[in-house]
Amino acid sequence: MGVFLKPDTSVKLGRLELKNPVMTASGTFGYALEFEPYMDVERLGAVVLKGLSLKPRDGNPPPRSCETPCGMLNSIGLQNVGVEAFIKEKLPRLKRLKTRVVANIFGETIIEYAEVARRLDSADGVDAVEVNISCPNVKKGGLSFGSDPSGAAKVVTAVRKATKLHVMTKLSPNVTDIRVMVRAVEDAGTDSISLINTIPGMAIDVERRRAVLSTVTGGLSGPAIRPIAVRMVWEAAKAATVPIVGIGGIVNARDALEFIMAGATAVEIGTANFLDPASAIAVVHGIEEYMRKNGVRTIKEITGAVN
Amino acid sequence: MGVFLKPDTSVKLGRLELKNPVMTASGTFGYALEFEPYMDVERLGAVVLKGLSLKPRDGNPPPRSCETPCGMLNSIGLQNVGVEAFIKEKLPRLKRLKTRVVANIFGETIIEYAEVARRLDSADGVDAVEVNISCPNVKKGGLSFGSDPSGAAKVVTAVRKATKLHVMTKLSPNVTDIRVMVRAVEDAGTDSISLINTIPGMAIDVERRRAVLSTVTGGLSGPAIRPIAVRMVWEAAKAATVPIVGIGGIVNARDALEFIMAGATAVEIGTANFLDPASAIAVVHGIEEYMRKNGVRTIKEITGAVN
Amino acid sequence: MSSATIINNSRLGGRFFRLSLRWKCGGVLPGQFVMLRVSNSLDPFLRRPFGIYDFSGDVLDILYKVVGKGTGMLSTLAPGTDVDILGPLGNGFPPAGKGKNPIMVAGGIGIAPFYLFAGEVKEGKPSLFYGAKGRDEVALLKDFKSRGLKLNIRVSTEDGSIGRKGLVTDILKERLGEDSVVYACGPAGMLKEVSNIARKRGVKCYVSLERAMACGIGVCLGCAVKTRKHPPASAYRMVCSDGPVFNGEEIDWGCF
Amino acid sequence: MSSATIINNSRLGGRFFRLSLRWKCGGVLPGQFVMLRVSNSLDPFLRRPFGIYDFSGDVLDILYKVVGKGTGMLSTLAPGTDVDILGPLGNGFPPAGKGKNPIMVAGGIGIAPFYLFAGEVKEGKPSLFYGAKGRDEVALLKDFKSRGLKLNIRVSTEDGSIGRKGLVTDILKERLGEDSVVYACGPAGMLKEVSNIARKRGVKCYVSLERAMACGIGVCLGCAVKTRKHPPASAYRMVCSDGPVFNGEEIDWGCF
Ligand SMILES: Cc1cc2nc3c(=O)[nH]c(=O)nc-3n(C[C@H](O)[C@H](O)[C@H](O)COP(=O)(O)OP(=O)(O)OC[C@H]3O[C@@H](n4cnc5c(N)ncnc54)[C@H](O)[C@@H]3O)c2cc1C
Ligand SMILES: Cc1cc2nc3c(=O)[nH]c(=O)nc-3n(C[C@H](O)[C@H](O)[C@H](O)COP(=O)(O)OP(=O)(O)OC[C@H]3O[C@@H](n4cnc5c(N)ncnc54)[C@H](O)[C@@H]3O)c2cc1C
Ligand SMILES: Cc1cc2nc3c(=O)[nH]c(=O)nc-3n(C[C@H](O)[C@H](O)[C@H](O)COP(=O)(O)O)c2cc1C
Ligand SMILES: Cc1cc2nc3c(=O)[nH]c(=O)nc-3n(C[C@H](O)[C@H](O)[C@H](O)COP(=O)(O)O)c2cc1C
Ligand code: FES
Ligand code: FES
Repeated sequence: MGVFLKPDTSVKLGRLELKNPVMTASGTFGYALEFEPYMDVERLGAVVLKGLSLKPRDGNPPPRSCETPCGMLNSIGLQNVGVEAFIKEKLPRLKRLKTRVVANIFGETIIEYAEVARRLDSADGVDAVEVNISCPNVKKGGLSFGSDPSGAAKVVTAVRKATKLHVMTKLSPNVTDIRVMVRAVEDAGTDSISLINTIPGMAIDVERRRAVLSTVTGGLSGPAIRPIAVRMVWEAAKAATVPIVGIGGIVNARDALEFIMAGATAVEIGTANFLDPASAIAVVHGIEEYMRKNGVRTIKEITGAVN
Repeated sequence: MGVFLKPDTSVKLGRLELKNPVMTASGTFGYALEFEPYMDVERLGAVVLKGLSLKPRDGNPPPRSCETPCGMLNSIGLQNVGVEAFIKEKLPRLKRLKTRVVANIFGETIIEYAEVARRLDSADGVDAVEVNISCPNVKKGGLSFGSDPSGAAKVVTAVRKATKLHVMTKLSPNVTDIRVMVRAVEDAGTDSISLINTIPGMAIDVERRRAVLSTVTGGLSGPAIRPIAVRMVWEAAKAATVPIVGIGGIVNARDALEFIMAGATAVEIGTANFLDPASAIAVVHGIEEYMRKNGVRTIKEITGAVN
Repeated sequence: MSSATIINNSRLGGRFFRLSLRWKCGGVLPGQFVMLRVSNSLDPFLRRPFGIYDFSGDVLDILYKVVGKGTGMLSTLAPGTDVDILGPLGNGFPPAGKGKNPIMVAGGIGIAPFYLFAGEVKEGKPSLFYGAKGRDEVALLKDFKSRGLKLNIRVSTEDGSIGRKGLVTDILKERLGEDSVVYACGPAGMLKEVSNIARKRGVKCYVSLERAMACGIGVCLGCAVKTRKHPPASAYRMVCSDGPVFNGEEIDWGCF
Repeated sequence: MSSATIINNSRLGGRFFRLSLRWKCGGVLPGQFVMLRVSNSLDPFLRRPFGIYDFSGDVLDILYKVVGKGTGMLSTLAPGTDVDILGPLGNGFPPAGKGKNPIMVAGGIGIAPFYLFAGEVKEGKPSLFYGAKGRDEVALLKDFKSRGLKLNIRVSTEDGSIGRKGLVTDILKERLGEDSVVYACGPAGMLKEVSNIARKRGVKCYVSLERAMACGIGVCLGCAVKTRKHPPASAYRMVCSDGPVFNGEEIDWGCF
């Protein structure tokens, strides 16, 4: 049984090997460097960076976030420095990190998506792009592609052509049948699929009689949405031939294992990074502990255990 | 300002007048009589009873429910005594209640929906039927109608023909665009629309490496889903011409007011009845208190305040 | 639904605690339970069910084991704190009847409902067979011993640290008479085994079941167990309102 | 991120409390803050930010007002309890500079960050203008008075129960000199007003802002405030990492 053997936590997303299945979720981990005071970032399977667009974006007016039961709403609106500034200012330091670096990309048009991917392709230091077609907080792009199979396919096709990097497509939960979206982006050539992005939601300040967020609606994240996310990952994993990355409300190793048993090859830790900046590394340790305790030698043994 | 005047909490769902906007949600309030030890049930705006089908139904095998962060999953599967036993055993006592009685109905086929409605129409004592086309926990019927506009329209048309009672159609959140469903059931002649039913979700017991529920997936309810529900009610209210009844995660008056300000004419209290069997009545009192404190004389003054 | 004030909340050893609440109610039956909200927070979300250990007019006692978040939080509450309580709920143990000797079979924390029941046995020669993991659990017997009941107590422990080494069902098999009525509370596996032993000897057996609960009052239909009773009635019964005590023969143990 | 143990947590009057934590850190700047998790529960969900009231090597003090669930739960925690703490965070108050007289303007619980700051003023004649609703809030001044600082304290209350009746901005208007540097902490409306007064007199004004926060470390971009600084840089700044202290002139008050 080799109970004292170090379990093998490595996983493969297509040809992309990760030392363990624990990634961070875009928009909740900055550019990763901000977390160096709190953990050894290199112990993570991969870091996924804040969404990048072709031009810098200001984001939405405040208030941009609020607490909800076991979760939060945000309507950041993809504030970011733009891909060029990223390549110049952040990438040189990220390159030296001994972990996988995934750039999350976004465009208002299909051409923009492809252009961001192309620039990251020629810059050195990024291992994969995560194509965000599921952001509920922007007027153009984002969810308008993510809830329509043919729109989604067009974006993925364009990005696929623009880069030789691993292409991961991030799906929105805001669809009637996730399997339709899975098939659409698979056919368009994605290498893997991550889900879920935040769920459109809204909170009202009843004293002021107005929406809490400046944008009225925002994206719901956190443990509140985990049962929905696990269900969608389970549905997606059964429908997909490419690897699935599970996201949504993971706070600890137990939660991460739910996604893995539902069929996810890897997971991303999002909002939990706000509760405790060392959350992601705690998940890495917790998964190792679970494997040791239960005599699980490789992650594969438990991947998709529930089907 | 009449601060000491009793505020007028009455609301109208089409021609159906309720003494206040607080209803209970189907499946969480039994047949109402079970709650008499805990509150004066007649002080509620309306009671919505456990879903009824033509024939008695056994429901799903256990385990049927489990706790999730700020919510719960259930897969009861519409266990019920059937419409005939209901009319014989429950209705005589319900008739005497001085509040509105809403029967929640369900069928595996369109004909069954219509037949249940017809029988309730001829029995005396029911004020409205709530047509459940959104139950995620049954193999046939339910969500298979609720996530397809034409299926939904067919059910509503059939029920509409079968009864002169107020017809309320209960929508599922599991759709890409709720406004499409709103229009479909409006065109089919529904008198009002209630939403949301539970959201399909899933939990895994990582020690046993299997789904917690016997049915694998179930329906998520409770405060966790409230931001999603408020958003959908807001979207539906803007798209609809008939009154909207808001449901999802309401625990107290503040939560109920969120739905009213999002555009709901009335609300239903569901899972909160489990946390405290007197929850619904506390919401009635809380709304009155809010109105008094803020000089709101009629519910209409705040309905849809956020648009 | 109503509020009770903590008088005492102390560790008995290991992960076992005893909670005393000042709480008035009309009366309780042995085997009934209550549902507590351990905090005003929405996490943990649902109430937690606990058997009634003792009740005396206006003080209710509960014996509990810390197994997760809810019981963990409960164990940190100080005397003076108010907790929300719903109950008494459920049916309770039926009396053994004339000429019958009640045998209580308890596993671990399953001992809780028998303290009140043992005190109310008026006829026959009552026994308590207690199966424990080890010393910590056996400590829960102290109250039973110091109470001066005419109770034949037998203990087994899995580690053999006290009493007989093995399972409590071994004791039951040896000592089960035809004039017995069995009452059992503990893990589902034990209850099934106890129920089988009793059935084979033609002896009545009542089991107190556990299920995750939401409402506690029979309306959510979440705490179903499957019974061997068939249509026209549903095969499912609710642990909270039809139970928690069932005739062991009725239960379809496949659902655990 | 690290754990601190409660030494003391007591009510100062009304809804105001003082919390003392045993906690080691390299050092703090006046005006910085910490984020606390008030329980292990997921409800309340996020950490809560609190200004640093006092710090002395290994004891951190916080002054807080109970306004909702999180602060309510915090007020029930007993000495000995461990709480999770993240910090020190944010930038803190810049010094007034040579020949300048610092004026601290505080509203209600906004007094908290000035205790540490007042103690570190090395030059000039520092003043503290305090606007309170009534007696409960004025009690928060006690520490300032008993400390033997050369601090010119002026008080206004809305109900006139103590000090001058009216708003603290009335005091500021009268006493603001051209050699002053203003530091303000309190409700947004007050900060805006203070900032306007200072701007009209051509006096520098630093404001400590509040926003609902998620991460506290500048990564979620949720605690944005709008500034008058325009492209190429985003007009938005983060209260947690660019602030909480900002030059009042930079702020676009329309976003509050
Ligand atoms: C009718 C009834 C009477 C009970 N009487 C007692 C009693 O007298 N003393 C006592 O200590 N416990 C009793 N229990 C069990 C008690 O309710 C659970 O231990 C408690 O709800 C666990 O809550 P938690 O938040 O600490 O654990 P959780 O964090 O919810 O779960 C921790 C572990 O406990 C298991 N668990 C959760 N809920 C239950 C449950 N209802 N039954 C069994 N296992 C569960 C979970 O599967 C998990 O493995 C009773 C249960 C029922 C249904
Ligand atoms: C940098 C910073 C420093 C702070 N320093 C202190 C301090 O030293 N002492 C102190 O008592 N408070 C301080 N606060 C405010 C404190 O964080 C809030 O009062 C607290 O988070 C409220 O939590 P709650 O759960 O009790 O209230 P909730 O239940 O979350 O809300 C209750 C009410 O408080 C309001 N509220 C919630 N969060 C905030 C917030 N972050 N700022 C302002 N209002 C809010 C809500 O809108 C609501 O009206 C500070 C806030 C910030 C951003
Ligand atoms: C504050 C915030 C910002 C986010 N920004 C992005 C983003 O830029 N790109 C993206 O694809 N997803 C973004 N997300 C979504 C997360 O990556 C993740 O999909 C979602 O939050 C669900 O996971 P969680 O429940 O673990 O947070 C953001 C989420 C939050 C809370
Ligand atoms: C245990 C349970 C049983 C339910 N049964 C029904 C039902 O029979 N018919 C129906 O239309 N909805 C049913 N629902 C859905 C609720 O009526 C409600 O739409 C949903 O729970 C969301 O509201 P809440 O978050 O306030 O619970 C059920 C919900 C629960 C939790
Ligand atoms: S717990 Fe709801 S029916 Fe038993
Ligand atoms: S709270 Fe996250 S950026 Fe400030």
